[in-house]
Amino acid sequence: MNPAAELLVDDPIWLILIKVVVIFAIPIVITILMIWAERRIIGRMQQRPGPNRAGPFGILQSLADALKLAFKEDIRPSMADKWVYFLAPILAAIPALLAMAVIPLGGEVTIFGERTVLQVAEVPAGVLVVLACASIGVYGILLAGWSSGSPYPLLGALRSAAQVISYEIAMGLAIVSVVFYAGSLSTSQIVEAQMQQGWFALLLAPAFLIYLVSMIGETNRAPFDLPEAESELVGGFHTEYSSLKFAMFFLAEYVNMVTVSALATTMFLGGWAAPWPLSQIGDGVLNTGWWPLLWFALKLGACLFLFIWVRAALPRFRYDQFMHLGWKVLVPAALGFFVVVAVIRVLRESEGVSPTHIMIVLAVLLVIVVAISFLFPDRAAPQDEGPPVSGSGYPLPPLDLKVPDVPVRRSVSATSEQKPAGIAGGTRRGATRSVGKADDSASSAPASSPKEGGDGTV
Amino acid sequence: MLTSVSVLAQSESVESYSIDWWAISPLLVVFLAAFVSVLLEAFLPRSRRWAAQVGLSIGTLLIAAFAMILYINEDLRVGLGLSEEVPVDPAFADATHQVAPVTTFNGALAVDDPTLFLWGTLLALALPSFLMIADRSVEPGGAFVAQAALRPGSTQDRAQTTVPGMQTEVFPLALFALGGMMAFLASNDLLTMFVALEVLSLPLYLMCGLARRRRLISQEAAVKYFLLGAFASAFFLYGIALLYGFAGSVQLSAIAQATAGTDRSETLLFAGLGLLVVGLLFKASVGPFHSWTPDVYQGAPTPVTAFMAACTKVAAFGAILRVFSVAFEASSWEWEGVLWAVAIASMVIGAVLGLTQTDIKRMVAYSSVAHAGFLLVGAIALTDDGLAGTMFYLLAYGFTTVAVFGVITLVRDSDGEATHLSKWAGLAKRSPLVAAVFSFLLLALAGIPLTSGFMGKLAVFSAAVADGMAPLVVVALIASAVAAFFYVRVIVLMYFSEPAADGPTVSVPGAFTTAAITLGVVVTLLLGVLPTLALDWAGIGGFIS
Amino acid sequence: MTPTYYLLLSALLFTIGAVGVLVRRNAIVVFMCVELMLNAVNLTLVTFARINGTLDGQIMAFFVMVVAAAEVVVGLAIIMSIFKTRRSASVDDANLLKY
Amino acid sequence: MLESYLPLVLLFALAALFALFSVTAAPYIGPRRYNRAKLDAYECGIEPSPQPVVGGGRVPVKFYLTGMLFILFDVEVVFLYPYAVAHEALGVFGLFAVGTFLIAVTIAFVYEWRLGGLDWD
Amino acid sequence: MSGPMVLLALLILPLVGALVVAFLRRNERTAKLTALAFSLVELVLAVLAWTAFDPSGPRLQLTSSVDWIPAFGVHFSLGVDGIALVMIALIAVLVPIVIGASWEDRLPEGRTAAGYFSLLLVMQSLMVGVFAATDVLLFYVFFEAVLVPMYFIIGRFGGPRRQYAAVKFFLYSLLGGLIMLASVIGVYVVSTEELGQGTFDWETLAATISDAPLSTQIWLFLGFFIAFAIKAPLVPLHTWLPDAGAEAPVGAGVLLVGVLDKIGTFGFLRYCLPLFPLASQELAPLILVLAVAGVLYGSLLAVGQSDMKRFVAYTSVAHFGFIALGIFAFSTQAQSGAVLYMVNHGISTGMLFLVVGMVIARGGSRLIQDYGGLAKLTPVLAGLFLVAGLSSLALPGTNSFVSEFLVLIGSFPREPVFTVLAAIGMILAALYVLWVYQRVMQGPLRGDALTGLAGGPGAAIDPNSESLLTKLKSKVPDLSAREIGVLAPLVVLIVVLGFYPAPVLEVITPSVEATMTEVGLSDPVTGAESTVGPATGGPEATGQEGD
Repeated sequence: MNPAAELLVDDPIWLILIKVVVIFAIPIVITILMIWAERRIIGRMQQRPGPNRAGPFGILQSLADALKLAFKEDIRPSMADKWVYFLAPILAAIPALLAMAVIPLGGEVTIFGERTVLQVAEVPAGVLVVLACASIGVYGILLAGWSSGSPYPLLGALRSAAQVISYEIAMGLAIVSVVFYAGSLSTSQIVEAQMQQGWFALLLAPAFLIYLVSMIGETNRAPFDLPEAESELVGGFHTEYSSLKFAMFFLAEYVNMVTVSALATTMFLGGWAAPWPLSQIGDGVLNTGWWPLLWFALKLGACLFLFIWVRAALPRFRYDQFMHLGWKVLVPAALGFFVVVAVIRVLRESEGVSPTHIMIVLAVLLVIVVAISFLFPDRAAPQDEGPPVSGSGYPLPPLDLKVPDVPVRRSVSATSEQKPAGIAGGTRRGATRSVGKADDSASSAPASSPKEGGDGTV
Repeated sequence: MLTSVSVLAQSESVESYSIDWWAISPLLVVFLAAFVSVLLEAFLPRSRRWAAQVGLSIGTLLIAAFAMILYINEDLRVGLGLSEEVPVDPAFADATHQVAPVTTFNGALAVDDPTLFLWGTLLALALPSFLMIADRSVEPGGAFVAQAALRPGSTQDRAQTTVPGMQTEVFPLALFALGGMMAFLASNDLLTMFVALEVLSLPLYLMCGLARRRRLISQEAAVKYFLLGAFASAFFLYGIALLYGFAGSVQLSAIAQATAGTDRSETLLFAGLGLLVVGLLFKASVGPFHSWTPDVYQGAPTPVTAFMAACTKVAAFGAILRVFSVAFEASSWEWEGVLWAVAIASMVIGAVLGLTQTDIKRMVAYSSVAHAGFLLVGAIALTDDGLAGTMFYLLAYGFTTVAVFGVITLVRDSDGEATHLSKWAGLAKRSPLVAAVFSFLLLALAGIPLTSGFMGKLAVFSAAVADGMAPLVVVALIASAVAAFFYVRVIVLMYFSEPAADGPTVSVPGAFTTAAITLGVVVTLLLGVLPTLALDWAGIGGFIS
Repeated sequence: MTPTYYLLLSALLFTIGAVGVLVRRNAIVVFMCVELMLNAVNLTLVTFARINGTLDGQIMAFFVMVVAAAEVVVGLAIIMSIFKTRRSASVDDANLLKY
Repeated sequence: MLESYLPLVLLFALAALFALFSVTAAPYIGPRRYNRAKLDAYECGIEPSPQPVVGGGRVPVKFYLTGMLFILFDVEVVFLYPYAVAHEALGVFGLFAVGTFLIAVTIAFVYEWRLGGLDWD
Repeated sequence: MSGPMVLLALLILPLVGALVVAFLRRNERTAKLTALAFSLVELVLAVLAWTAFDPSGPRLQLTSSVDWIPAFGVHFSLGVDGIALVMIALIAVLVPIVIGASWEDRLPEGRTAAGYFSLLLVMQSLMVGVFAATDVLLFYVFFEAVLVPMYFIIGRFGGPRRQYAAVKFFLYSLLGGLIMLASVIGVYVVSTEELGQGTFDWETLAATISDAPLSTQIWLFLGFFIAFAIKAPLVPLHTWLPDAGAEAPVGAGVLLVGVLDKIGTFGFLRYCLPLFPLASQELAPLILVLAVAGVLYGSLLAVGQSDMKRFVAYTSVAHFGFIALGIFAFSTQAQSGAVLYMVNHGISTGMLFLVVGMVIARGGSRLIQDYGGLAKLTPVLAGLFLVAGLSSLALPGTNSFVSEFLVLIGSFPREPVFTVLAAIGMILAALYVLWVYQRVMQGPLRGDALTGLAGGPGAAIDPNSESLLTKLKSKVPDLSAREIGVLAPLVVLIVVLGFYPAPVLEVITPSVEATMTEVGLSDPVTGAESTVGPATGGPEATGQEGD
């Protein structure tokens, strides 16, 4: 039982309640800020002001959007499955909000004369709690798509589910090596370990990189935002959702971003501990009291900024490229890295005992196997003999869609023909995302129902 | 979980594991080969897989057998310079044991004389089965589908009945199943037994669905087998859980000690035992738990059926024998009665329902249910003779049944094997040899003297009578008389009745199937005339606890 | 809260699963019932581990999870293959094999 | 031991209340001007495809495949965590065991890869 | 040639012959000749064995034994006592005759005589094994194995309803055999308990089991008894015999009735009595009831039969009644009579079967009413028919008379009632034999079979018209040289044994007395010599037979 846990168990109930409420509020607030920040930053990056009307710097913009969203028409398609359709958003939101509880926001402090740590719950398997919440969230997505009774949401749901779980593997494997070094699954212990051994981001750089990538994939963010790939799938799994139900998904998505960022902070960036030069000041005075909250906030902010930055910088992946990245690069890399870490570490601990060579052979063997698998072309064995196998038998949308280049002379009319679809696509993107993904134009569009999205013009 | 695992780490002296590599070398060889063959699947071009896989599988069996011989015969091992001289354990220096029985992997696996015998049996039985699986002469391209992914009935599917290729994944699957069987009957604690059970079952589920002809039936068999099998293994598992609650451990020996003591909850013991046994009996397709057997035997590709019928029975009964005689001997008088009933039920069901069958594979399936009953008779006689008899019976029955299915693959008409009995009318005219072989095998199943079947029955029943189960034996004998009727019926069909106009043709088997059938027949005859060798080996020693 | 309740609960779950297997007709549902049974067993194992103060039960739960996973994979594959051919996963429709 | 989960329970309750409230509230605070077009499944304006997706809808096999892969690898990870935590105690033998385990998994992975199980056509 | 070798040779030779013949299926004639040759060599061997056997010697002679299955204490041990010897001799005599008799059988289409004869030879070897085995399990093995060739013979070469008959025969015998297996195992287990190390050796068992408690003995006894009662058809377990006998080809029928069924009665003498003396005395009355019932029932049904082959089958049911009576009357005379009866019945009924077969071969029908006045056409056949018939009704001067007389004399003192009842059977025998003879051979020419051959409708024929006779004479030839040659030895035996049975008796009696001593009973009539002179090999044989 580690010190944090000891402190936490004798928390009085009122303190626990306060903490709970706070930790519940934090992600939501961050979300609201995040949306605004995102739109501003991207706006800047795209040479445009971004929202700047509501409040100073338009800081109230997303609040306004949220309120507006609450008063939109709530629609349940006739083909939808009543209860599941109703349940899905809840199922998506709850775990997202739950995950933050195990993240240590700071060290030991005194609140109203009560010694405690800035952490809501210290459980032995904290990391697993976060991962568990992440995977439970998938149910929300999947059920939402399934229950909508409409092809696009279903396909979108499948995609996002597939992508979440695929990247969860890589994420898990990346975390394993952290756990291996920290020797514990409890978040606070991991922070402690980093205070001794230094940031795992540096110590386990590959794992950190893998985590960052999979973190973005896990939260369905650009460049991995395929489930909501407007041009292919309209709005993805929540196409049919509107009003507060939609808001729930939206919230869940952003809260998840916050959560994974917080996890990244905790596991790789030293958690609430002060960064290196500062940590030396006054033999770690900056690691005491309420200071850690600041460091934590900064690191979290950095991670969130990364999200925005990446989104602005990178184009969206194609689905096959995306899966390829997840399964054929991240997973093997994470696995191999873990093996290397394990072998080296154990070798170091057990001073060159006899079975050493066994392990070396073993590791080499593994590496070889992986290497071989890389050497070979990534295509399936050629189907030379035997009848041709058709694919899954399901009409997948063509993934390498080439827009036929229109003849020069009739180009005007051609574009005019294509325009409505384009507009429909574009504005419909605005419609569901009117709470403000990139384009401001849509933010004013009535974001009520998908059907209206079509005629919600600029 | 964190705490638990670390505590585990400190509590058990993990470093003190000593693994007797020689003892488990056959097992390792098989599993290793299974992995290798998966890699072959991955890296070889389709055209070269078949040859490589066949070579690997057969080679594996031989190597594993050789490894076992090396383990048994220490002098040879030393002679080959593979291991240094080890002092013989005086306790087992006498001639009765070939090698000192050991438990390894921290008591997870027990390699004792029954284990060795049954391992030998499994390897020996796997050889003809693999040969049949590999055969491509009887059915062009082998009995297995070229592309399991294709939807039955689709044009591509209809096209693929003619293409030469086959789904070579069968070989790794078969190897895994074999390894699972070997681990199953060697496992000395229930957890290992459970894992081994799944390792042997899952590949079989898949193999059932890979038939080239009649794919719907085949897939259906796979589904049924899978659902029922999973159901049964759930029971098995719950039984383990309860026994764990009863004894506080899943080591068979620990359970035995617990049963010896009286201070514990009988309810847990018997509930657990019951559920456990249900799972085991299901795998052995005994008595009322046989419901999957006929469907699966009929639907699965015949080579796979042969493999299942022979090897799965060996594994399952090996486990049953071990569990009963190691863990529950102390409480035997409490459950023996129930098993009497089960055995009787099994024999009666098998014999009576067998009479009504019109499909030869179903018929053999029911006969296997009846035989399971006979085996159970020997298994509940917890004596050395019972053990030896049952193991001998397993060996004899295995070879006979493999050969039977081998012959069944030969009799074909336009759409695959002609398994309907009416098609077999007057087969003796078409090909006297096949008919003669088949009737010999049937007589062996019926237990006519000078066949292995008779010797097996004799061994099992004499043990049973000696253990005071005379009434059961009488029932068994009557059951086998009834069962004899449907064997005789087939002989009558083949010999005495006129062939149908559009009867099946008897395709000339290639080297593999021929070898398999010949092996089966020869062993059946040999064990019938000179059973001594096998009997002595089977009788060497009992389980270690 | 004595562990007995956990045992009762798991027994209940197991029974539900067993009954489900026997009465439900959809292969997938049957299959899920089996999974339910396995997980009920997990609960039992962990409870007994707590009662006996040994860890084997928890370790066993791990193994059961693995096995369950493997079973899911194999089972889904098989059920899908038959579902692909005959549009329904009902066990009753699987009636080519009769006595 | 268990009481350290108490805050989690509380938080769960709070979150549940919040979500439940907003989802139930949504229909009542918003306007309700339904028409058939709104209640149809949205398919970019074309008529909804006749076969209902709910229930009998068929999905590409690839997704099943991914799901199965996920299960397998998740289990693998589940095994790695305890080892990672306890590796000091388990020492060389532990490494050896885990190595064997990983090799097995890797072989399966390679097989999957080579047979195109990871390719999205 | 040393004794044991002779037995082994007797066992192996026919198998070799069978193989050779089977491979000769290409050309019939050589196949047949080879088969005949082998059977004759067998006969020679049998004679050798006979000469090698010393009646005053120990009970089991020509013994040889090798370990077979040490795990169960099973030995491959051969040996004969007098009873077994005469049975083997009987086989050796009958087989060549049968082969000769079925030389020109009309087999079902697609079947070759080579197959038929090789199966016959296999059966011969197995039957020798049955009689020569002195290890209970070995005996059982032969006992069961002999079913297989007979099953195939009936099923492949038999009459119209052969399938039914074959299956019925096989299942009856198999069921009996399996019940017996239970007892065999039981015996083994009992011996294990008594001696510590279980054995199947007959002599050891005879010494061991006979002191087992009565209840045990009864159970084990029943196991054996049922099997034997099925084999030697005792009422009510006889129903398979008429079918099998009727459907089997003539030659096989002869072996079936003449030898195969004797295995049952032989089993009574060799196994039931010595192994379970108490039980057999306990149950003797019951068995006697069955025996006498068999005599009367068999005779009555024989009277009523319209099918000649079934008729023969039923007569032998009656005869087996006599044999059983003799065996379970527990007196030396009766049992020697019974054994002798086994031989004689083999000869006379065998001959009857052959003759009937020849009649059928001519008329093409098995029904009695299809014939009539055959004597006019085929006097020789008629004569031989008469000889066979008289012998089987035990006319004084024929072989059967001696045996039947011995049985009745021997069993009267102990079982007067049953004996008298059985004696009624003799009268019935006279009735059925002569009546059949009269119907078939005597009187005017009639019957569809003949008139059918003549071509005209049955009624329209004037019985005494010379034209018909001449027409039929060409169609229905009298016995050919081959047939006469086949029947001659049997006639000789009938007459010789009728007047001078001593050589056989002196071989038999010691064994029988040994059996009696094992049962632990003494003859009610003191002095075996009162009836039959030559039977005085006894006392010293008994003296040596200390068990």
